[in-house]
Amino acid sequence: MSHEDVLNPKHMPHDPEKATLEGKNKFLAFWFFLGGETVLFASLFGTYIALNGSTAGENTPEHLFGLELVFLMTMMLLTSSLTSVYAMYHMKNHDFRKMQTWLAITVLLGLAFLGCEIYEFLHYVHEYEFTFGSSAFASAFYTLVGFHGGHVLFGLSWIVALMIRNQKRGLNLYNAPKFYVASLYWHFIDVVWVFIFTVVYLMGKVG
Amino acid sequence: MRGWMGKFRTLALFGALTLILSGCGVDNLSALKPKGYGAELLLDLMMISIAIMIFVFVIVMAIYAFVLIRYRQKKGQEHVIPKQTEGNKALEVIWTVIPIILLLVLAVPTVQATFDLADQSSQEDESAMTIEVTGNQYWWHFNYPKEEIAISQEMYIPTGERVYLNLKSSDVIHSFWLPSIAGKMDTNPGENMNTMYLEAYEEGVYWGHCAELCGPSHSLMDFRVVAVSPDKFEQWKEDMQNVDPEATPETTQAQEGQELFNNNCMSCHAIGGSSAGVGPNLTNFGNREKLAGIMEPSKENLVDWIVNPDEFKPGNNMPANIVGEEEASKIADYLLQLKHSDVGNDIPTKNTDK
Amino acid sequence: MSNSSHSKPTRQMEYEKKQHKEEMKQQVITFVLMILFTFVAFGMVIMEVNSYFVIPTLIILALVQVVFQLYYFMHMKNKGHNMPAMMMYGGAAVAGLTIITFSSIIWW
Amino acid sequence: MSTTAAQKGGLGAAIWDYLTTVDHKKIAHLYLVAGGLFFLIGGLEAMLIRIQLMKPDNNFLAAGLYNEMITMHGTTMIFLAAMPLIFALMNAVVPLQIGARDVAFPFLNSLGFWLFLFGGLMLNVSWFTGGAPDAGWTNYAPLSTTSPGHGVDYYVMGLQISGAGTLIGGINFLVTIVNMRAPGMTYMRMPLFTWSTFVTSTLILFAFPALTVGLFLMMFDRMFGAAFFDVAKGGNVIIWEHLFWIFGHPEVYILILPLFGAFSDIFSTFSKKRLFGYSAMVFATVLIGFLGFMVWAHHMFTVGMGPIANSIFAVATMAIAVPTGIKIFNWLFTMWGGQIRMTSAMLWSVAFIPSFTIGGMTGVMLAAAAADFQYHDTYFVVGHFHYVIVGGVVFGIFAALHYWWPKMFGKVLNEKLGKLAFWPFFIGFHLTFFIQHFLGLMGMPRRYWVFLEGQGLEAGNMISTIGAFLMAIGSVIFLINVVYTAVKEKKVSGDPWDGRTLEWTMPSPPPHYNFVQTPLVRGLDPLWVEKTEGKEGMTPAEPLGDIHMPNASILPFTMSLGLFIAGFGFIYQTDDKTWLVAAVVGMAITLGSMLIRSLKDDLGHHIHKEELEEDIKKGVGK
Ligand code: HEA
Ligand code: HEA
Ligand code: HEC
Ligand code: CUA
Ligand SMILES: [Cu+2]
Repeated sequence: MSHEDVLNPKHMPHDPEKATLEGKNKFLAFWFFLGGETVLFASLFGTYIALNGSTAGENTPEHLFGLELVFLMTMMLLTSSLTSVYAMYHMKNHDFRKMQTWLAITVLLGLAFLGCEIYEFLHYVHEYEFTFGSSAFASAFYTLVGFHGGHVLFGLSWIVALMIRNQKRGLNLYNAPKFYVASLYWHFIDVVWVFIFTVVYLMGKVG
Repeated sequence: MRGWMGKFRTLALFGALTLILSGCGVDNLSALKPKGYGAELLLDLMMISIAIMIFVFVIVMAIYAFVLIRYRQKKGQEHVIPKQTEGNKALEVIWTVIPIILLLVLAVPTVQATFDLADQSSQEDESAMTIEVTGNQYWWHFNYPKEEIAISQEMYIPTGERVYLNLKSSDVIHSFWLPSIAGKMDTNPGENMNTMYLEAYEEGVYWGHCAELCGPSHSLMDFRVVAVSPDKFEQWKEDMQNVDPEATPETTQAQEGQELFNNNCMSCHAIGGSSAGVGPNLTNFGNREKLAGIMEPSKENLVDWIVNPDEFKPGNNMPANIVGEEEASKIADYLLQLKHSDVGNDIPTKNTDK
Repeated sequence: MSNSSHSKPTRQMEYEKKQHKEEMKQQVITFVLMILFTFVAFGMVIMEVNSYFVIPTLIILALVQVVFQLYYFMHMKNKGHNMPAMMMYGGAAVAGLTIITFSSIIWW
Repeated sequence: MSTTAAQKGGLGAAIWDYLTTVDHKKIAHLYLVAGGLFFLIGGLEAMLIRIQLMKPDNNFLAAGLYNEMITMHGTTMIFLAAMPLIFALMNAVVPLQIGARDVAFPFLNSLGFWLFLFGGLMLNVSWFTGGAPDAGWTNYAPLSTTSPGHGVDYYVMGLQISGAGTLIGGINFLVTIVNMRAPGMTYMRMPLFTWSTFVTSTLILFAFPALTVGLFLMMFDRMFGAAFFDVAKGGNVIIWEHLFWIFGHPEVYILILPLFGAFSDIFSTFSKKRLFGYSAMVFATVLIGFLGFMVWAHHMFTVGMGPIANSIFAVATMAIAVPTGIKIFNWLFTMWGGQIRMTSAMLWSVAFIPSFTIGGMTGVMLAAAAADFQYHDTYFVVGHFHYVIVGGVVFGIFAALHYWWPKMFGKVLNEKLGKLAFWPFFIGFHLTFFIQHFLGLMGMPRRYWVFLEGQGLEAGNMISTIGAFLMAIGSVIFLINVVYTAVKEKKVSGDPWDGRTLEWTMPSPPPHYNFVQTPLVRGLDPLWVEKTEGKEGMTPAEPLGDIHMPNASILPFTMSLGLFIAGFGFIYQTDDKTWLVAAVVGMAITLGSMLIRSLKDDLGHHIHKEELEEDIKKGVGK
């Protein structure tokens, strides 16, 4: 396939993200990467679970966590997952504008989520003096949730960069895989969050 | 369990193996010369596994040698093209199944021995003795909680009895290894306490090592376990419980030394009592087999140690130059006459297994 | 690389669009279910249901949500996802092993 | 085009060419040179260790320095020597074996290399900045978290950076093997080396993240005040051990599996027979990889996990002997009935069988959990793993280098010198490490700076040291051979060994686009299939046409350089916060490079048919 075909396809194929060999490679590589990420987060979760009770007489999960904000955050992230599905839906229908719009909504939800998380951390630090080094539990908590937050931040920057870069030229076979893969990443972040709110917050509250 | 292992040992191969291997190493240190229950059990297990391994190795080598001799390309065969065999189901099944069987043969005693050594069923018994072992950079502390005895570097146990050890560490991970009596077990910092037991068959002074990298002087963190008959052990207990830390030594040198010691060293060290300090408890120091676990307990060495311990054990936690050479000499006189119990001094290996 | 789509009839396009729509409908249903599960999960914790019951239920709810995400949102149910599925299962197996050991037998 | 530019522009251009190359064959050269250098450094460290242990109470190295020496020896050998050398082989061979023009992600391939190199440099810089890491290659907490100075910080940052490179490399090979195979190259026709690369890459993918997390926790504890391993604050030091070994055990199979693959190819080629039990071999490889994830706690039998966990892990560990045994026997029966040619490559491979079998068997002995109470942390373990690593991995690397050297450089390594290097190394190897098993059982723990007099350990250690010197002699002769071959030997054809697989269908070294036309694969050992039908080369699967090639780029280098700089910032900010500037600048370089990469379209370039026809006239593609 020539460059011209890739950048200005005469017709978009059914699965633009997998129409080129590069696209197929990216698609597969990204899934593999997610397989590795699974182990990464599992190690963090394992550490967290192991250190769950190790509060060294400091703040315990029951004492710290409030569920209202977490619930809100969960809703935002879940919804952003749906909006990014919409974006991909429009990509498959080759409707670039709508795709961008839905991505923009996704980004906004992600930003709101991140804002809440930062607020939450600051709250713990200021109200409870619950800092990174307070106890092994504190370290594990901030590391696990913070790693997820870092992923959110990275995902957002990535999507925004893609949106801006391709604003003018629209969808083509070169960037379709990039968009697709970024959305996979976003879903994966959501998957991790499902476990975080279950294991960290809900189970932390149950004790 | 010992029954069928005993039968195993009657096998000629076993006998031969044990003979060859027990030629290796020094008495009371080598894992190949067991003097206690654990070590013996483990040697039996090793023998089973070595026998299996030799069996496998012989087969592999037989095929190997045959193939290499028989199928080397000979002159003039450069263009011969051998038959391209794909495989052979029957053979492949054989070399899958036989190893599985061999491994099962090994797995059963392995699991048995693993559980056997972790057996703590009698630890709570009235008569059972538990010793708290603490690993420190780079010395060992032994605390007898029920008996209220504290001693460092040299542990006393009665022969023929199971003595339980509760192991932990005050700093980094160490590992308590007593090859000729039992295996080893790590000492972990924090709440992770480990348990093992010792059961020595005969009297002796057994050599132990720290087996987990714990800093520059890891290799100098040796200890001794003195096993004595139960009667003598009772005697030792009594001696140790009646230590008078304030007892006045005979010579004036030593008396001055005592004074100096009390002023300079007692913040870390103790004599008598039942608590662990920052440094080793020096009760019965004069009867120690080794100084700091590794050196000849001569006066010269002791003085040098007191002045500059780092020279002997790099990175250890005793400060240098607390006292000068002269004072150290007096302290040394004091310490060397601290003979609170001569139990065990009649054991032939004591002070001869350099 | 061949590209059959170059001369794709519009009928085909229509058909695909319809398919996409169908799929999108499934996605929305999935989403609603996920929201529902989340409500249930939070509800149980807030109402302080017995923890022997809650914890396994929470975990099951989380797992189902993850399956939804993977299979519907991330299209693992579609064809051409054999390798991804293999890798995710591989990752999940290692992950599960890690977590199980960290939280059970190996810990004191 | 990069190669032609290099030929014109002299040294500067050649260096620039290598800095920017994305060609898998050149990246293989880079890995080979870097890995080789680190092997020499690691070997030198081993020699110093052995000199220190030559006699009792020796004071050749100071106590602290000795610990740095073993730590750096282990870390260097595993992460910076063995792994890159394996990556060198995989890069040089795998795309050729599956009929691909390059790997799936040439850019990432180059990134992987530079990350590894900068990570490795970082680690070794520590020698000059006040002390190398000294807590053993396993870096157990809290010895590591409380280790004074910055040594352990270097360990953390260096491995983190090079680990990222390895992970990238792993994913790259996975995708390459899944997506880039030539027509007809089904999974069950892939050469064993490719298969084992595939399995190894999977292991990398699932094992390295655990190390990544472990290193992060260690980094947070040491540099940012976290309390994961601080028992006073409720931390638990055993977490590190688990994370390390969840990674560490698969890691040892990451090391050995590719060489199992190489041995399979070599035995088959030099016996002139197809591999005996091909599908069983594939199955065994996968099974070893799979089981490799369930046994990590066999390194922790003495930690105090209790008899149940110990028994489970003991039995699981023993199970690995079965697939490994299948391999050993299949190799023996590959040779059975064949026409064995004892080339240097074959010599190393043949020597591998008994050596590795001994190592594997002592492994099974170690797996007997209770008995490990005696073996653990003694020289018995040192004996075990050098038997598998040197007798398996190092022998394998030597064998594979002799085998593929002509493919990589166009010349066959001198056979006489090859054998001359082999014998001292082989004899020295057994002298060094066999006796160590006994030393361990006689009461010598590992990582002992000195052993004392009167413990019966003098003779054994002396023998061991002598053996190590023989190994050094062998290594030096190999180096001489490399130079000698480069200077004196003649170019050879594309197929010097009467090979069976695709890499032997093209000239040595291959043109940078590899295959003029993608070959059509018609069976296992595709070249052999064609040969038995009397054909010269492969039937092409496509008409002659333009070839799409990736563009060279300096960005992988700058990204890695940025992380290297940032690493120092992170390490030294604990002393002085102004060092954070370095962290920021470094991260800016890295992220900036990433941004450029994502904003700038890189669609590669085409090699035109005319150029190819030109090349064919010159003899390419036969
Ligand atoms: C290439 C690297 C490599 C390989 C392949 C292996 C292979 C094996 N290893 Fe090893 N191992 C290491 C590298 C490796 N190891 C390292 C580096 C360490 C130390 C780390 C450290 O602490 O620093 C270590 C430590 C180590 C330990 C921990 C010891 C301790 O610290 O106390 C154990 C315990 O179970 C073990 C077991 C095994 C087993 C069972 C195998 C098996 O895979 C072997 C299987 C092979 C065979 C068995 C031979 C062929 C088989 C047959 C001929 C069939 C018939 C055989 C039988 C029926 C027995 N290894
Ligand atoms: C790939 C892995 C690998 C390899 C190949 C080796 C190779 C060797 N190893 Fe090592 N080793 C480890 C991995 C490896 N090792 C690990 C993981 C540890 C554990 C560390 C720890 O406890 O944390 C260890 C520990 C270890 C110890 C135990 C230290 C201790 O516990 O106190 C010893 C002791 O004998 C040793 C010796 C050797 C020797 C003699 C070689 C020889 O085979 C080396 C042969 C190579 C050479 C001799 C190089 C030849 C070249 C020159 C000498 C010329 C130099 C010139 C220039 C630099 C220009 N190694
Ligand atoms: C800050 C604490 C500290 C002080 C003060 C101190 N020591 Fe020590 N001492 C130690 C430690 C720790 C060790 C163990 C060293 C080792 O083996 O690693 C030790 C070991 C010893 C030993 C060897 C013990 C043995 O079991 O064999 C002797 C003897 C000794 N000290 C004597 C002295 C004398 C005499 C003084 C005073 C002049 C003194 N110490 C002051 C901490 C201290
Ligand atoms: Cu204590 Cu080594
Ligand atoms: Cu292992």
